[in-house]
Amino acid sequence: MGSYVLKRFLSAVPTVIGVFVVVFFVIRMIPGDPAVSMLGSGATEAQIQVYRVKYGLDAPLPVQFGIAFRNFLTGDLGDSISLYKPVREAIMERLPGTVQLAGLGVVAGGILAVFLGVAAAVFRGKWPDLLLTSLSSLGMSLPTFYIGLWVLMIFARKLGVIPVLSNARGVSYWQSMFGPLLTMVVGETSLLTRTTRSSMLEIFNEDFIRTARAKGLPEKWVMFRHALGNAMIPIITVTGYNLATAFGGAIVLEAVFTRNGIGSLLIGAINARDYPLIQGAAVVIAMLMILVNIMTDIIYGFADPRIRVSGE
Amino acid sequence: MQRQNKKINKLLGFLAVFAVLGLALSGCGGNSAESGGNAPVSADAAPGGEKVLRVARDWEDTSWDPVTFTGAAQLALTPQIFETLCKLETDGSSSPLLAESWEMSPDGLAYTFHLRRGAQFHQGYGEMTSEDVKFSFERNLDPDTGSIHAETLNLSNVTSIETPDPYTVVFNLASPDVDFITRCSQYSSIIVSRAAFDAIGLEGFASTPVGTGPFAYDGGTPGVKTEAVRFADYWGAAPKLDRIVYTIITDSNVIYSAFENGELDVIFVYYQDKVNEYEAQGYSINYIPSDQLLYVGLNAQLDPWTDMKVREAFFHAVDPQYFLDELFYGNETFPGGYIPPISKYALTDYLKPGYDPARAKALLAEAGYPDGVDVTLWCVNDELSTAPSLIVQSQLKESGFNVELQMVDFGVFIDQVRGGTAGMWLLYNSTPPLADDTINRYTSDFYPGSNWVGVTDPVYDALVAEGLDASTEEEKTAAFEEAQRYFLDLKALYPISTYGYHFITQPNVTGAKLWGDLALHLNEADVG
Amino acid sequence: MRTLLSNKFIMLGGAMILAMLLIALFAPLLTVYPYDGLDLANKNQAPSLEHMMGTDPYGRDVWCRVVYGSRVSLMVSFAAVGVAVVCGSVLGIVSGYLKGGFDLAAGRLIDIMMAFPSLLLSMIIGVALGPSTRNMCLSIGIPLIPIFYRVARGAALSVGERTFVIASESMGSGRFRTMFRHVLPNVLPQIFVVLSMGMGGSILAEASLGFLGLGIPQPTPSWGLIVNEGKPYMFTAPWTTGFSGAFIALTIWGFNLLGDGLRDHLDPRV
Amino acid sequence: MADNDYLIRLEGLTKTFSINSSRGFRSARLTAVNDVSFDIRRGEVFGLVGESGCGKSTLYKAALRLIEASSGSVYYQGRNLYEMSFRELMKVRREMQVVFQDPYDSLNPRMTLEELAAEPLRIHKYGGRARRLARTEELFAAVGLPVQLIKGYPHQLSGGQRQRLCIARALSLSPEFIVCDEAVSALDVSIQAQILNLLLDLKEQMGLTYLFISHNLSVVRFVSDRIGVMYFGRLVELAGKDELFDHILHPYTYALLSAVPEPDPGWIRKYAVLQGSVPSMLRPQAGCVFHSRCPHGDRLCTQTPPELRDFGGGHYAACHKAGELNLSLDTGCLAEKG
Repeated sequence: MGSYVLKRFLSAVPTVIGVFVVVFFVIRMIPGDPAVSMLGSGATEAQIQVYRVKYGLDAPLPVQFGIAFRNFLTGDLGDSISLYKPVREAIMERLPGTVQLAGLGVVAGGILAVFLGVAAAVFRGKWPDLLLTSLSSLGMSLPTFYIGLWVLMIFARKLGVIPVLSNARGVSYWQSMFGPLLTMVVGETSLLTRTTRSSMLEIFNEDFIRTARAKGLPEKWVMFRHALGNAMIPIITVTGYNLATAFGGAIVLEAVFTRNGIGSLLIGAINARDYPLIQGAAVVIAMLMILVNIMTDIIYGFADPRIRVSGE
Repeated sequence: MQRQNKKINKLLGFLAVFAVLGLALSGCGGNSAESGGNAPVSADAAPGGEKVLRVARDWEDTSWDPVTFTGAAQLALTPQIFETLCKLETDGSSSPLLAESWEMSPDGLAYTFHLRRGAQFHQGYGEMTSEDVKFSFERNLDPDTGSIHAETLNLSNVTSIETPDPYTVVFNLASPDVDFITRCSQYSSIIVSRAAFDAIGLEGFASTPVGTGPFAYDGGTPGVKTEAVRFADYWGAAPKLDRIVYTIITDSNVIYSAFENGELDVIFVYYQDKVNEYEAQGYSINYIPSDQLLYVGLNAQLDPWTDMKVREAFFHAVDPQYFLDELFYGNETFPGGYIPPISKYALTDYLKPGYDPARAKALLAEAGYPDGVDVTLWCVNDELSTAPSLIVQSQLKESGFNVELQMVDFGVFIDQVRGGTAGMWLLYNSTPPLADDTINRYTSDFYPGSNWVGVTDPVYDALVAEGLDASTEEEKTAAFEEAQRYFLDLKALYPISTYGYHFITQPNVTGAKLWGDLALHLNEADVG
Repeated sequence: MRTLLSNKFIMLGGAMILAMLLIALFAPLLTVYPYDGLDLANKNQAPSLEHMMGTDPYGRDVWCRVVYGSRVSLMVSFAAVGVAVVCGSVLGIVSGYLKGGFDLAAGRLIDIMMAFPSLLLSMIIGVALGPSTRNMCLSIGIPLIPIFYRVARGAALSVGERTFVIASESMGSGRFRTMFRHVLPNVLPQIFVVLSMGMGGSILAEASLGFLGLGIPQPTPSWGLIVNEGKPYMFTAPWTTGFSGAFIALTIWGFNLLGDGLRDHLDPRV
Repeated sequence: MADNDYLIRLEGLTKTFSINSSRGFRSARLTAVNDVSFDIRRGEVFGLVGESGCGKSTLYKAALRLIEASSGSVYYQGRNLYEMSFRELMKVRREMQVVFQDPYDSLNPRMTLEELAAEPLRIHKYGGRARRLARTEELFAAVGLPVQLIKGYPHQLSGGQRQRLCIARALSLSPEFIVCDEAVSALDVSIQAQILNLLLDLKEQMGLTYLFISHNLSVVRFVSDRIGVMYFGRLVELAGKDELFDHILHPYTYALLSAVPEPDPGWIRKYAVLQGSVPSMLRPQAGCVFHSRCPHGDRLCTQTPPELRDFGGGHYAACHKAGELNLSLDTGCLAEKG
């Protein structure tokens, strides 16, 4: 098992390097010069030149790439142009916000979805199933920002339960998390309910369920110990991959709920053409996504010996 | 049956591990997020009735080093922390601030400042002396500070800065500079502490401001939130507020709902209808005559604008009155010149709106475009520029200009205009209180970097040079006005309207004052 | 039982999509006011008899904007998914069939694409290429490629083992001819199922990019843009964002339902 | 046997696969075909038998160069396939066709029967549409398929009819050499006989040469002129059909042939059940591959691998003790019923 994990991490190294190289060149295709973006439309030619020299932007592209790549390999992500501080520090400040939002959202959504999924599977074909299935596919269709805006409107403006500014003073941690969490849970639950339902249905046709019932076990026991136990594997896998895509959703959520996670950091960096910060943030997000995928594969491997042996 | 249970326990165990992992991630995130700025302090007014003013803005300079400040209008917290030698009044005159008094030598080549005694720097960096003033000006010349103010301060004209005693500074100039005092009251001439620089260096200056102002920096995350607390040993009248909290919110929509929810005290509003709405609801409205102008520029080097007739036709195709009535509800005026009225030397009544679509069509026909001409209008894709560009598009259509809109990201827009490839563009142009730079930028040697209109006219260059070298204010004013008249006759830039915005405060907020540098100073502000 | 349920989804989803297509097609007939232009005098008016869905911040009728917006949004989404399907399937089939070096290289490229959240990749590509309707197809399409790549590769791997493919090779058919004549036709049904999911994702991406202000530029009306225009007045004039958001959600819902129905129908296991 | 009247000659053909196990990074090597050499004469039916998994299929794929052999060469009408360029190989492939085992899986479900039959013609650009159609109808007749089915789809045919279509497809370019890989194993017995007779008739009419691969000994006995026996990737015995059944030289062949059920109820057959374990492919043993299961094995067998020696009359065997053992089927294991 150990070597399987090692192999997965080693195979992730070229991907991360690939991400760095791709981001480095693609963002330099973006028209607009970081110096000008920072100095505004009134900047004179001389001012811009001073700025470019200071951040090594005037060096030919391959030279810039050589320097950036060597630093990257030694773990130094360089200094942010717009935030005047090391990129690593800027990212580490904002990372917990996004990770905790994505983590909590997916886990809470997952737990809720397991129950809804089981209910939909049990009442297959009857009205609860139709209702839950349609609602969940509606939940998947609503754009994240749309749900977010309405949550903000209802809970912050009309009910005043939570503050509009989640990072204002005197706002408790849970108050600031309520809005984005609720929005995320709506999305995540819809995704997972359908997975739970289909994997439960699949399990129902298995023989060992019929034998369990034949032995006269109480229905509840059959449902939770046998059916759900085996249905957990696909559920865990989808939960893992949802965690990876949840980072994408966080970008939009942070714009709606003024949460200062890595998503809003990245949007600001793109507008300011802050090359080092964009590279740093993109690479960190990529590493997070890969880490989550590997963790999910490992848990998937543990949970289902068949997969581990064949070492797909 | 036994084996079955073991398997399921293992699986449920994994789910538990996964859940705990998720929570742990968020848990550990939880406490660091707490320290990261949204500290769960209890009720808003801290214990002991501390007076807190909560200001919000949609953008800020993210470095505190004065050498990087680019414009007066955007300053919000900086004016409370930093100070300059002189204070620029709204009528354009300068009054004493860090300098108690000053005098100019008869030949105008030497200015002597007598500094205030006992002005302390924040964070215990001691009293401000002439050494600090000399350092603050000369550091702009040092290349690795990356300062962009050498030009605006006209430092090339300063031959030397002497400090005969700790409280006297003498500036020797190569040639007389009529506006030297005004330059010393601008954000580009902020006085910083030499001792602080020796201690924390450039990086330190970027992350922690050390000034002499009424409020001192008290931590925060750039681009997110910053706080300033009352400076106990401020030299001047002690401020009434205990603390200012200054938050960056990019989504204007969120700023409004937070303000209406009572979570913010002072906000800046750019939309006139929103201002009217707040006025109706009894909030106090304060107009800031901004140093910005809404204008449409034409690149005289690109077709079809090379032809004077076409440019003239354009001038007859735009109706500024529609903008003033429908977009700005009468709060703005037609500038009549390309320098904002509040700037010194601005020529404000030369250009007259001549909206006459028929005349425009006739001119186009004469210029060889009987059935209209296709042109492209470049503008920035922010909420501010959308409405005006649509108006320009629809108005020009009636005069035979079929306008294709190119609404692009700010970086792309700047690339186009600086590269000299944009034929026509719409922008809010900002001009510092001293109009020298703006007038100077349209001279030939600034083409195409800053001189986007492509005017390379020796007559205009000569007039501008004459103004810059003038030794008396009257000469400078005369030369600059002549230059502006000449430039406007070239019809390469159509100023549509002045552009100001408002800062709106909760009814219980008083004493927020606006100085000549168009920045909001909270020395006397109070939360009633 | 299963087919009835899945047919119901197919019918429901299909009906919604058909409605959207018809609206887009007969836009000129359904609209009274011009979708562009400017009428600041009556901006942000509540829905009334005159303006069924009220007016937007520039005084234009929201219903007309949304109807014309459906044209651009659907076209961009179809084009984006088109790009993704072609690239993803071709790469997937060649990887799955040829295996070896190509499979490794393509796999690595896809890994890199999947290392970005799709919205982030859309943002970076969108801003790099510059805002135009054509570039939007690429910036929304490229992040969808991995979805089709994985399905196509998986299918090509299994079809590649089938005897009639080996037979075709033994007859002297070149590898690319075999892929085109034998592997592709048998991979299409599985790609078709994922197609509707891709469409949903593409419309969602267009709307989200619009919301962040990085979507299709101002003059061309698209759903994402209308949402962005209505955003500043979200709480005082919610109908602009409300109705455009509803259209977006309905269309995505349609595609999701269609996708569910198809998967249940085609996939005997469930 | 004159040197050059063979149609196809295999010399030292070997094929090893590397399998990277999930355990770690060591990749194990599996030798599916180990140094096999034999000729197939023109117009002959060469039978190849062996347990499933002994490398029969891998051998024919390597022989036709559908997969690249690890070493050894294949001479087809005197020219080595492994020295040909890709283009030349494609041309030669016209003359070598394959009929596969599973009729349901060897026809692309999405192509009409006409397209399926005519595909080789299209690949090698054999004349226009009309000539192709004529040729297809001719083939349908040759294999006994009703011509009206031409527009139909594979799922409309029975197993036997599909196999007939496969044969038609194989014949479309009038090849010289056809490999039948378990061609009848998937069909029920009555249909098997029809297909076998069809194959033999076609051989006579068109002067074809077959490589007939199967694990079913009675079918191979019925069709073949000469039979080769494979075990564990090696050719252990090769002889004429009757010669092989009458004078068995290799113990494995004896065990294999003794397993053929005796049709005559009057006799009871004692089956030579093999003891010992099948060696693992991953760790090949020294010496004879069969020694672990061979009742007559001795020290010599465990050390040196036996060569394929000629015992006269075209009878070859790879066993140190070949000839010395009494392996006749009649005495060894047949006893009259009590």
